[in-house]
Amino acid sequence: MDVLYFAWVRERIGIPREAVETKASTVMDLVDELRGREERYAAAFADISALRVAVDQQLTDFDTPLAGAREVAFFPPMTGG
Amino acid sequence: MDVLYFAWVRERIGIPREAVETKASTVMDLVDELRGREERYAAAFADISALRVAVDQQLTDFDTPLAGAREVAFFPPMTGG
Amino acid sequence: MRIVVQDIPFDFGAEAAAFAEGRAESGAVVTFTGIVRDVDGGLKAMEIEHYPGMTEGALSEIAGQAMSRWSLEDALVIHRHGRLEVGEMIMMVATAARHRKHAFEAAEFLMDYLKSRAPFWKREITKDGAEWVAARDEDEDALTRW
Amino acid sequence: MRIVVQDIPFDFGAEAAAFAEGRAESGAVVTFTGIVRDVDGGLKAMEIEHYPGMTEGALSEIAGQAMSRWSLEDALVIHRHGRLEVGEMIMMVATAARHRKHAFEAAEFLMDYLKSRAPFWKREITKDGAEWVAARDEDEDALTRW
Repeated sequence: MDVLYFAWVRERIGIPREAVETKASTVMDLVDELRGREERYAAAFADISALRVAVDQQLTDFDTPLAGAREVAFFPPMTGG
Repeated sequence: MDVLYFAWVRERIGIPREAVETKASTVMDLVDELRGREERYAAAFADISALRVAVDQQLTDFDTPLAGAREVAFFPPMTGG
Repeated sequence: MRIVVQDIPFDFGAEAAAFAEGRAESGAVVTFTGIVRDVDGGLKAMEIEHYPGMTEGALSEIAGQAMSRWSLEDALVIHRHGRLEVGEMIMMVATAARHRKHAFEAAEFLMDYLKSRAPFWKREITKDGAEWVAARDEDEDALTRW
Repeated sequence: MRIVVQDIPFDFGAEAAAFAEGRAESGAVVTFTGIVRDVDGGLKAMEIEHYPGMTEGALSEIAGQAMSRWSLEDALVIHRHGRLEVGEMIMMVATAARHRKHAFEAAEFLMDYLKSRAPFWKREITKDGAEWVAARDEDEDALTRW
């Protein structure tokens, strides 16, 4: 599964994307896995109320199941326009 | 005093403007004077709820005094834009 | 603030671009353009009569109100009169403000007031003749919002 | 309906004119343009990051919703990414509808959703460094109107 990071999430983790081998069943499970990896992930995911998530390029919630998902992206609230 | 007519008021009365000698003290008094002139004026001013009036190029009401006024205009509700 | 009343066409793209150019203090520019619409396929043209002198004054007063009420950086009103063909632009307004909500509201205010308080009268020319457009109650009602 | 996401500048005047050209079925065209605003005189530039692929999809979905909800004749969204200087145009939307109220509402809807639901992130570059722009509560709150 491809995991993508944008804006300050990308900066905090240090990479824009990576391939992740995971059996996480929901976005939240994936977040918990990533948090356990290294301090930079724990820092990026410290407060998920400050984060948004898209699964296969659709904005969604953290309790979304990951079955069949190819791409998960984490980023702060959008500020376009 | 110059009296101006626009849109269907102009068409009904048949002229765009005319000089009127009057001692009318309000717009409504002027309307009553004009109504008494000829049928075409009576027709144009039959229903003043369908008319608007401007005194010296300021939109106003029919009970406005005419003291000092140089120009009075009668027309239907506006439809610009 | 700029008010233009003319019988010749105006260049919407050029006017919009010039209005928005270099607005580093504003952030938000809204334009509205009104076009002669072929209501039921029967419209040949539109004729617009106005009240020279009062028209410019009324538009300036309306635009001035919008400027102060929404602290606009600038406002533009262009309105044509005379004969217009189907598809031609009748008028445009533009507003420049710091925040988009203000630019939108000010533009809507300008349109609502212009419709019911500026001395223009439209006549539709169809194959059956010419008819003055009646004012719509909803246009008068729109003013109550402000 | 047209969605454009690009790093190069766009020609607002030409886009607005082309969008409004010959809209004999619409009558009402509204445009909104967002410009890099020099908030306190200290901004050097703006950098906009986006999520290629998702951006186009999200904008298409938002514009499609506006099209059907207000029976628009057409809608346009252009949004830049990359580095923008003060005074440059960040984005524009345009809507064409039969009545002005619909054109205004649809443009405001597009802006409100684009702000909070399309994957763009702005970073302000000042002499003191770079800082990500925080989402404003009022932008999220604006969605409740729809």
